[in-house]
Amino acid sequence: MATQKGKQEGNGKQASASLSDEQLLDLYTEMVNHRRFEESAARSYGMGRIYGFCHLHIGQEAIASGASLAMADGDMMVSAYRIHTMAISRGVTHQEAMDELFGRATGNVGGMGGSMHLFKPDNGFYGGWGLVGQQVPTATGLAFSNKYKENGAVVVCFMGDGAVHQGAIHESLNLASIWSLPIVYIVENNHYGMGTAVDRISSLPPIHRLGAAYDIDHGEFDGMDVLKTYDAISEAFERARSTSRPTFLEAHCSRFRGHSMSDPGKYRTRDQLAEEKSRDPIPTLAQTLVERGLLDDEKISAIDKAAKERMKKVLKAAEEAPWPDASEIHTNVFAEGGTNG
Amino acid sequence: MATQKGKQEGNGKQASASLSDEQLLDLYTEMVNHRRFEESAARSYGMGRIYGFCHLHIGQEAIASGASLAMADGDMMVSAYRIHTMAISRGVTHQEAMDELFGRATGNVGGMGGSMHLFKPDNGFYGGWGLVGQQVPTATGLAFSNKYKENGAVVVCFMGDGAVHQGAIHESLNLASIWSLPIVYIVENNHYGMGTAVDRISSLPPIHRLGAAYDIDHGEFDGMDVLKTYDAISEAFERARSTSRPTFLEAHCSRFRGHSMSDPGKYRTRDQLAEEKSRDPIPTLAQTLVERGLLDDEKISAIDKAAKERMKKVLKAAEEAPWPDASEIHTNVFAEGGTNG
Amino acid sequence: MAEMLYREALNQALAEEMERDDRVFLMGEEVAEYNGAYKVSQGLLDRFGSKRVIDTPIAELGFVGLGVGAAMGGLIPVVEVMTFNFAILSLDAIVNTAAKTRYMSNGTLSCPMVLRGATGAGGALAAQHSQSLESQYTNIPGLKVVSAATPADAKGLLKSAIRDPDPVIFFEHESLYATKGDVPEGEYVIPLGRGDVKRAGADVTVIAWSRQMRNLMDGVEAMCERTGLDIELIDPRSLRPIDEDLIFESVRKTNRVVIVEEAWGHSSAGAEISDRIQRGCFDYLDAPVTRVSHLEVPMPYSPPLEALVLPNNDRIEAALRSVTYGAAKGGADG
Amino acid sequence: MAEMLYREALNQALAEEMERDDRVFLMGEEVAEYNGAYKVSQGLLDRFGSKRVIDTPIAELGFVGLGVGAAMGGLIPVVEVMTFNFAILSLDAIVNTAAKTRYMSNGTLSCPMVLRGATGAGGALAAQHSQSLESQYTNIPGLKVVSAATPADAKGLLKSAIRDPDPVIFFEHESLYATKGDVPEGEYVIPLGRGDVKRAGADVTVIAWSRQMRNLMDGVEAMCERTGLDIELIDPRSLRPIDEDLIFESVRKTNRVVIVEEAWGHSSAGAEISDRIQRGCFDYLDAPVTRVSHLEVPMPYSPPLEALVLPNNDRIEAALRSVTYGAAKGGADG
Ligand SMILES: Cc1ncc(C[n+]2csc(CCOP(=O)(O)OP(=O)(O)O)c2C)c(N)n1
Ligand SMILES: Cc1ncc(C[n+]2csc(CCOP(=O)(O)OP(=O)(O)O)c2C)c(N)n1
Ligand SMILES: [Mg+2]
Ligand SMILES: [Mg+2]
Repeated sequence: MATQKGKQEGNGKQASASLSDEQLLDLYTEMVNHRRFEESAARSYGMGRIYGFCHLHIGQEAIASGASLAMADGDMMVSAYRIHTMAISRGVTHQEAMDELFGRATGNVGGMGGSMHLFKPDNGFYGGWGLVGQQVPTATGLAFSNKYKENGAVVVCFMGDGAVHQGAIHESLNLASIWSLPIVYIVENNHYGMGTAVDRISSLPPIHRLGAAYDIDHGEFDGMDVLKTYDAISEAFERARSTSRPTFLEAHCSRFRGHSMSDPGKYRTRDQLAEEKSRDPIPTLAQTLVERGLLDDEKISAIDKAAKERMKKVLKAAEEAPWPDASEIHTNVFAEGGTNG
Repeated sequence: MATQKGKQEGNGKQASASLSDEQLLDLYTEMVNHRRFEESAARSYGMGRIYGFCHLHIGQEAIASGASLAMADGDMMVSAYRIHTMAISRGVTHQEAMDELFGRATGNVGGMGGSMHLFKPDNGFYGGWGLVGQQVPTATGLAFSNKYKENGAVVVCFMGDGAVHQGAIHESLNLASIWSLPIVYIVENNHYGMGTAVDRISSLPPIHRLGAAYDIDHGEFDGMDVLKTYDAISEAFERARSTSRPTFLEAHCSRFRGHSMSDPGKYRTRDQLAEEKSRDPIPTLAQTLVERGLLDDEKISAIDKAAKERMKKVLKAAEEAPWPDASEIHTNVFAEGGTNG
Repeated sequence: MAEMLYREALNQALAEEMERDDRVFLMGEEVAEYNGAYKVSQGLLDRFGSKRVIDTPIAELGFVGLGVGAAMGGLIPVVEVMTFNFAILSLDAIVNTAAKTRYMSNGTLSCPMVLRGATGAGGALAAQHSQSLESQYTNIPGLKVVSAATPADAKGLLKSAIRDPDPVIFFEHESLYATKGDVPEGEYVIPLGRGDVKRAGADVTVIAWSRQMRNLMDGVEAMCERTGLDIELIDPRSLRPIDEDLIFESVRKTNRVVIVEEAWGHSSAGAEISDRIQRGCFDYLDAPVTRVSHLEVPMPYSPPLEALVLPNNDRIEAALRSVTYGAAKGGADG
Repeated sequence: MAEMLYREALNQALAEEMERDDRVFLMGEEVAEYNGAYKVSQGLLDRFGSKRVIDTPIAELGFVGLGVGAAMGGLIPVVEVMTFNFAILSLDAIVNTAAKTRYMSNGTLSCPMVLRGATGAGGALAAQHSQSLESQYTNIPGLKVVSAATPADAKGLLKSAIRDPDPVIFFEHESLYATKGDVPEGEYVIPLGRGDVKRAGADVTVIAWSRQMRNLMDGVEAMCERTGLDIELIDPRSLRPIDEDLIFESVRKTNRVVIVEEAWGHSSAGAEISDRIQRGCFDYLDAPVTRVSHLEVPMPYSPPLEALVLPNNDRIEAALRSVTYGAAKGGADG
């Protein structure tokens, strides 16, 4: 990156250039698994096996995988409620994730959290929060704790284009800037907050320019391209690690499904959706890997087939998984147990 | 002003150039009265006649007077808690204001509000609010109501340099911009929020540039010069009236006293304070009016003497004013009366 | 009378009041083009136009605060919060501003607005989306707090709330929007502060509101059967002001009370009602006032756990047995 | 034992805990260079440096939320809100995040933090600066809520709050900072959830906390004299969890209770205590639980009105006469 506190223009280095063939193939496989996981969740939701709200990341998988790959041990990821893929990229197994969505005792958090509240702090995944914007001060505090402990860890914090207008974001950006906190904020700009197109409720576009107001480096990237995603986030991580300065990035992306399972999505035309789908991150990466001779049609279908089979097993096991015991209701309200009324 | 949505650079017209001699003298007299009122309040506070918190506007009188002069019938002013001068500029009498500070039944709001909560909506003064930043969404809503009613009225909303970092400001600026509300936001940048110098807690400076993030015209002016204040605010009012666009202005100013009566003010050196006082808005205007032949030493002391005498009477009457009746406790909780428990 | 859904009754109240008074407008997330997250505002954008039906950014403090200011400016805002879990972000505008406007200004300003939206548990929505936070408002003088259990009440109370000269907090229930009931046509206005006997009975008073009252209404005959008790169902409908007279009259008749509340019971509206009854009916109570509330835990996601955490028939009937000292039939503790 | 001010006792607790554990830090408006708006943090910046004593912008949601995240990250934040009137802006971070962190994460995350600051009426501060908003927190499972009446309690409770593995909301009183009392030196820790008998008595139990308890302690002998009653003063000290056992024991002895609360009584911690007593001590009560609270109005500025709005001796003694059915001396209604 050329100038501090200006626009992040790319630092010349492309982190993705040094990814090994194996890493690239793993990335591809992970994204395919993400897609199949989300599709399985959608079907299970339709069959009444998943409850409540369920927000899919279909179309945005590159962001989960690219960000996770940029993380080192000890780094932390925080997001809102559209998090299955992120949790899985951070090491929650497909089984643990699906069991959680099914509300089972064997789920990632024992059936207590569900789709919106996955956590795996041991692997740097810090949730999983349901109020729009709420995760941003929290993530800023995690960055504060890392700086306080001088452990070199970096936090990446996601928020939606709809979330950017919450006051909590303004307060957090100012705090991160004045205290030079090692954090990378990423706006997943999928152009909609539920049914509301971002340009109907925002005076900001381009959103990333908001960083400038707080003297924070900012930039944008194509969130439908996992390598560009990885490059941009790696650069920001590098800045956080070397200078402890925050970065505010905007990822241009699309969600191919409704906001949640109950959204008929009438606010987009068929054509618009088709156009968005033409930039699907999975074929985009496949294309690159085919060009590099790492993938061919056969391997592509083998990966896909394996993913489908994996999800079949996962769903079967999830259905058979036990419900949480009623006694769990009273644990984890407090450390010492009991509800302490 | 040259460009929409850019920096307010002055529109070439200086509204102050067309002020009549009488208006200029009135302005001067008003500011002297403000000063004497605040000094009287300080003394009365010291004598235990005024209670609770009491925030003086000494040093910042030009902002109250300049803004009020820019207002037309139906326009509205909203501020925080440092409001004696503003309320008085909007037609609250010195007696009503002082009686209110004394907690008397004859006070501006019958002794219910005190120093921080003065109101005179009939003359466009809408308070008078104690939580830092809270008046900003409220004022934005008043602007919304004016636009809805198409009454052509403009709202001027003040906030402190400390208030700017509240989330409510971010949310309000975005709303005012997307809905094109006729409102003029003015940050009274007196460099301190209580004992905290603004540059210790802000990544923003210059503050007014925050407007740019929201596609809002912005600018700054010398809030120690009432004519420049009037010019800048008039220009913003004109924009609001002709285009219904908001403006975000920063007034550079100084408060010569502590944050409130209990602040010893140790965060400023004597020299620094002396330097600030050298830009006192009252002598600054006097100087201009002397140059224009409207004032001389004699007139200056006559105005001052009259102000002092007025305050003496005001204080005496305030002391003799009746306390509110206990029955007042239960009125105005609801329109229909009663506390409706 | 026409049979309609709770959400349709709310829609009708909104439409009628917007028709009646130009100053009334509706604002909130997804209320306009999307027709409302819960479809309460279905068709209103088409009917009243974008000046009066307004989509907001996700910025609860900003747009609720803007509503407060608009009310002071002479309009009558109906501000929809998608759920009251989110309204917590806007409490400064409500508690510190709206509730105090008339008082602090000595009556020179007022704040005639309605803050409305969904409360309660919508079904496996987990800890952050299932709360009943009514007591954040019932604690505050200057606010009126309303909660409707049926489509008819929803209509009659919302119309009153909109016409009220002061801020009214209007709780709808996420799980009631699709419930049905008969609703009077046209001008049907229920005064705020007036409760309702949803079933007359002689043996025990059960006080509940919102979804918990609806559940009771739907199951009360079977519950009377199972317990052998003639249950009187009292719906206060307003949680502030509370219709003490109606409640006391019932308790003085039955001498036994169970309060069923979807919220956590600690420092809640239910606690307030209990406190008032033990004082107002001290000599009439044959058993202590007994309460059934949300268990004192955040809401777990897993549906079988949620069913145990919410008030349910098992817990309500145990309470009925307890206040009747075992006179009620059934149950291991009976 | 050393005699010191309430604010000094708090300061000592902070200093000792910061000394004891490097993870403890203090953050808030004016806590560092200004030494605290109420001087609770006097000298701490000098002693512990700017890494651990941190001035924040005026951005309650941001810095309280940052504290919540820092706690999840392994630190022990003590976050000062200048007054709890302002903390209302940060409730999302506390109610929706901190209180639910351990539960939603199935115990993999925790949030060991203290949110502390001034509550109550500080003297003619008017409607927005005089509130006692404790019930916004006592309603919420996952939070512990503490309120100290004396310097010793302030020290012992704050030390416990800082060591507690979960979020604790710690209410100091704006009018108590300059009050005096004996405070044990060094390690003095009062377990959360444990109440205290501030005066033993036989005739009537008066339950109060924070400044209202302090006022009672200061005036109780005279009040006993005036009323002819031997008053027992019970200070729960924690409002959640409440020390039911201690309260019930006292009520079972005196058979009469008055709850004195500076907050509005509607849906308050006082209502909760009343509800529990009427159930837990049903057969022991000779009179209904009676309450004295903030009148149900916003606080007026004018001092003579404020004195009437807050609980005062007149209203407390009227309540004492009422629970003793006139056995108490004095008063027109006696
Ligand atoms: C504070 C708050 N307000 C409203 C909601 C309801 N809600 C949930 S998601 C959402 C849209 C968010 O859009 P965006 O931030 O763009 O994220 P995306 O869903 O596109 O990933 C809304 C309004 C909420 N959960 N929290
Ligand atoms: C929400 C909130 N937080 C904190 C306070 C306490 N407080 C009152 S005034 C003030 C400083 C405000 O500074 P600034 O905005 O610069 O205004 P000034 O006093 O300089 O006019 C603070 C922190 C408050 N009243 N409200
Ligand atoms: Mg979006
Ligand atoms: Mg300032």
